[in-house]
Amino acid sequence: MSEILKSRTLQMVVLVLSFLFVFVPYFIDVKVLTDFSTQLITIAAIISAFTLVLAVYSQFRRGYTFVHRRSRGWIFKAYMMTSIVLMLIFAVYSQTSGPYNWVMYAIITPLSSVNYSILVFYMASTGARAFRARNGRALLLLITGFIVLFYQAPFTGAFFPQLTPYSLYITSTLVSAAGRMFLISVTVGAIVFGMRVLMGKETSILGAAKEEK
Amino acid sequence: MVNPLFQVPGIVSGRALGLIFDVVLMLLVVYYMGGGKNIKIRRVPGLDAIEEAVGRAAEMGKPVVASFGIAGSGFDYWTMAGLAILAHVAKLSAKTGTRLIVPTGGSDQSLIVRPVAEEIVRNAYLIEGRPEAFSDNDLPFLSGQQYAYTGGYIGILQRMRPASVIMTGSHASEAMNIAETSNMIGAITITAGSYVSNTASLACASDYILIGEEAPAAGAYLSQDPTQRASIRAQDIYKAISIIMIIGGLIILAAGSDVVIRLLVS
Amino acid sequence: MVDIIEISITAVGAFLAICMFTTLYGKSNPLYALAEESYIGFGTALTVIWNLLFIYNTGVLGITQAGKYALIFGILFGLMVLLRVSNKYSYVARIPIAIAIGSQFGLALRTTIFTGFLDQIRGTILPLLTGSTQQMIYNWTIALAVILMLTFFFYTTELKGPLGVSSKIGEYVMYAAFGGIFAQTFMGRLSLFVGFMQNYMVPPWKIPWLLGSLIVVFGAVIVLDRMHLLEKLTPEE
Amino acid sequence: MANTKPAGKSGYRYLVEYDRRIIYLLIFILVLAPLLQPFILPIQVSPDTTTYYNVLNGLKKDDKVLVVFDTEFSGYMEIQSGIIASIRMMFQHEVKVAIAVAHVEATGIPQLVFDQLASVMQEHNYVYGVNYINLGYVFPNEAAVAASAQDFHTVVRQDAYGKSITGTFLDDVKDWSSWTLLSDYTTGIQSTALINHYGLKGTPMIANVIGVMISTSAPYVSSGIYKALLGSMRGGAELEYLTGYPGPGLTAMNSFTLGHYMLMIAIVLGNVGYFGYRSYQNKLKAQEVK
Repeated sequence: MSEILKSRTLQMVVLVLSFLFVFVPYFIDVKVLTDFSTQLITIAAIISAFTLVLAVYSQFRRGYTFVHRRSRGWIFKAYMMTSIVLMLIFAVYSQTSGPYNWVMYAIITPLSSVNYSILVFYMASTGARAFRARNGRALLLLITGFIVLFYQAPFTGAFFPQLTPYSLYITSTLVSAAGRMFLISVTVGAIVFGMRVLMGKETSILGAAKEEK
Repeated sequence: MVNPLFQVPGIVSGRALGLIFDVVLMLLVVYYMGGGKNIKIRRVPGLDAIEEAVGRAAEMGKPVVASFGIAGSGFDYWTMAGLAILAHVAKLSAKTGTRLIVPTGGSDQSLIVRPVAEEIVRNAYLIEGRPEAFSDNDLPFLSGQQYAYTGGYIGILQRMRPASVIMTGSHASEAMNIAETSNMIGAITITAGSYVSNTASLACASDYILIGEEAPAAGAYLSQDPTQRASIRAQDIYKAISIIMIIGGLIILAAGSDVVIRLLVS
Repeated sequence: MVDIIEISITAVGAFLAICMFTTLYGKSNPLYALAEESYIGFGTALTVIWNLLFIYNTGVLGITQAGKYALIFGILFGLMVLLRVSNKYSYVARIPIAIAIGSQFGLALRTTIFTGFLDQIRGTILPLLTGSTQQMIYNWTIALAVILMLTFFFYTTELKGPLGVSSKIGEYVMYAAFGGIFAQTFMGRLSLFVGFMQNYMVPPWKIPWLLGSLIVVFGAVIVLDRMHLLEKLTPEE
Repeated sequence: MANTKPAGKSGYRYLVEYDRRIIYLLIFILVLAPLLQPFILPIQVSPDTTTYYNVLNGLKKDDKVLVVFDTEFSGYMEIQSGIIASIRMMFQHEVKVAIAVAHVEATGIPQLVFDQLASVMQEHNYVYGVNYINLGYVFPNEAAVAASAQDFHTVVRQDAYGKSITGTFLDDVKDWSSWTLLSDYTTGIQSTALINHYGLKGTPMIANVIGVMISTSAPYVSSGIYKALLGSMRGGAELEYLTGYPGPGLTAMNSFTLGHYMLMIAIVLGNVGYFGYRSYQNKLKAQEVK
């Protein structure tokens, strides 16, 4: 039994079958198959939810290693682990009010917004560095970028509306064309990649190396 | 809505052509992987640079940080492509005895991807005969929240100052945080953007960038197996088909018929 | 009247947020670590809560109330995955993981041919000879740009002759597009930052908390840096 | 594209190699200052926003609109001016509004919106369950979106407060075809799912997207899936301007202008430095050859 379960071939067969049971009913209108594919997707989502235990286990083990070794700054890991436990206790009490809500609004949402909005600093310093007319490509990048930036500043439009058609031309043609090109390129790449996975050629993604028997 | 040009009984309306294109592409892959076809592939600098990046880390005695994305939809093709690249990085790291850090997490759906990534890295070290060099602690789980993951990732980069950062797979907006921090600490930065606006920004911030299909094709490109590399030919054929369809469609539409558009929604 | 809870939310939020911003200082520091570990800790708890609720609502209630008995397999397989922590039985987890890979991969790939390929071709087939002059210029540009850029992405054919020319132009067009996209993205990020700041400035009683945190946190980081204490106080990895 | 670091001494060098923290500091100041001291500068409305405004203006009394908050809380900060302005227009046209949420962090947003629009709702006699409803977190994944498009009531049985939706205006809603309009406020979480299962089937859709999604969403406008697109906070400000209710969007526009101009100046200086420094180095080389 264990030999069968260990076999990479069985794993591949299960993978391919699950793929087909989700993929095919999308095209072929047979209610039984469609229902089955929906169930399978839900089952996969439940399996995924269970793996949370593995992730948290590993997180605690890592944190414990730091604390146990008394590595520099171990106190931060101890604090991290405490906060997990604390929040779980809060959640048992209530998930719509009280301390749980406080943590949501005082810690989670501000920190999430920071890491999102901090991108403007990174974009600005990247732009200032990359937009230098070193060669033809960089020059084009610079010209279009500059036009669109100038147009986007809301004040520009009110006093320099002549720029508007050029910027709109760039954003409604080149930008959307690049989006299309990107999607077409990725899609063919993805399907070919998918096929290699199904043919058992991309075994590396299962963690199996060729040398493994 | 445009009326479809044709319908196939038993096939959901509007999905027949998609199915045909899928099946034909799959058959093409099978054909090209049948072996015996010697196909030359243009160099992809971003993929060639991976070896250099790991090599530099080994020389400097510093770690490599590689990630497969936040896997917002679980095992989609971006994540899978990221895992394929991770497998390659893990192999190189294990071979050169370089420490590999793989930040994980970032979404609820990424939970199931984590054990797979762990197995990939563990096996890479096992095969190179250095199982003791692998530690589960080198795949820190940084919660299922996208930006907590980002904060943790950046913290790791700033404290550890790795020699190279190889960030591929299903990264979303946090990719720029990581790429710019990586640039700031002077690491070689290899990235792949999973959508076009991300790619444009990353192209400005990274040393090397994988654009579009270069990431999904990485597994085949990096394997020295000629049959796998031959499958990339199928991608080119489909791009040629798309160009032909666009040109044909434009001419036929200009001539006053929307037959190609109706064909495309069939 | 603003109550104490609202003030504490603003005060702690502004303080931790500014701590997170210290990453811009470019050196690892303990205040950043504080914000980082707070977020990871509480964030992980959220992951735990939402996934347990998902298992309960979809799995357990699905079986007991909605009568979807097939979901029993979801729970069974889920438990099998947990055996990964065991050295001896970790292989048992391979099957459920294969199911997850297969079905999620299938879900991702089944629509992509439409949204990523056929719809994009259809969207590029635009009238070239009818409509306003402006529309015609737009349509010509889009069609040509897509075709030229696609030729840049041929990997298995040597790019010479006409293909070489068109791929070269395609590459240039792509960079021109990237410039426009970069600028648009910059606007998006700028609005996020502005929105974030507005959130801590409206109503005005919040402003002192924001400015106070800015001064205290960045002041502390700069002072610690001058005293060469940043390194000593930052956790090691 | 790695940073080129020329060596040698020249004034231009400082324009090429400077501490990037200077840029960070400038942005902080230029964004913060106009917010502390607000003033209204004139703006221009883009054609996209006008189209969006016209779609909402075309709504009739008792049309059914499905509003989806498909965003994290951070995304809400960017598009809140668009959200408030759009939903205000819906209420003014007395349409029936159902709000669905597609991210945990967005569950609090409907209440924020109702609070801000309380006076409009009162003016047009909005009654919960009859004219509007908050469905809560009903779109956690693509499967839920797909199922709701096929048979709405299999997925949605209760509202956000746990009350049954039977007896509300949703009784008439069967599937994707029951909606006059689907209005998505999105950072891209379920936007593709909504397009696949609603837009592609024929539900008219409009979207208010964050800045980074403008370019990726543009093809959906040209292919007709989106009837109109409102881009980022700037689109929101323009919509505020068109509707005649100034809000957070319009006050933010000064920081916007200054932020953009700063980046442009940094780029210009960077190029001056780059070329100045290069010619300086060439001169040095020429001297060496002599």
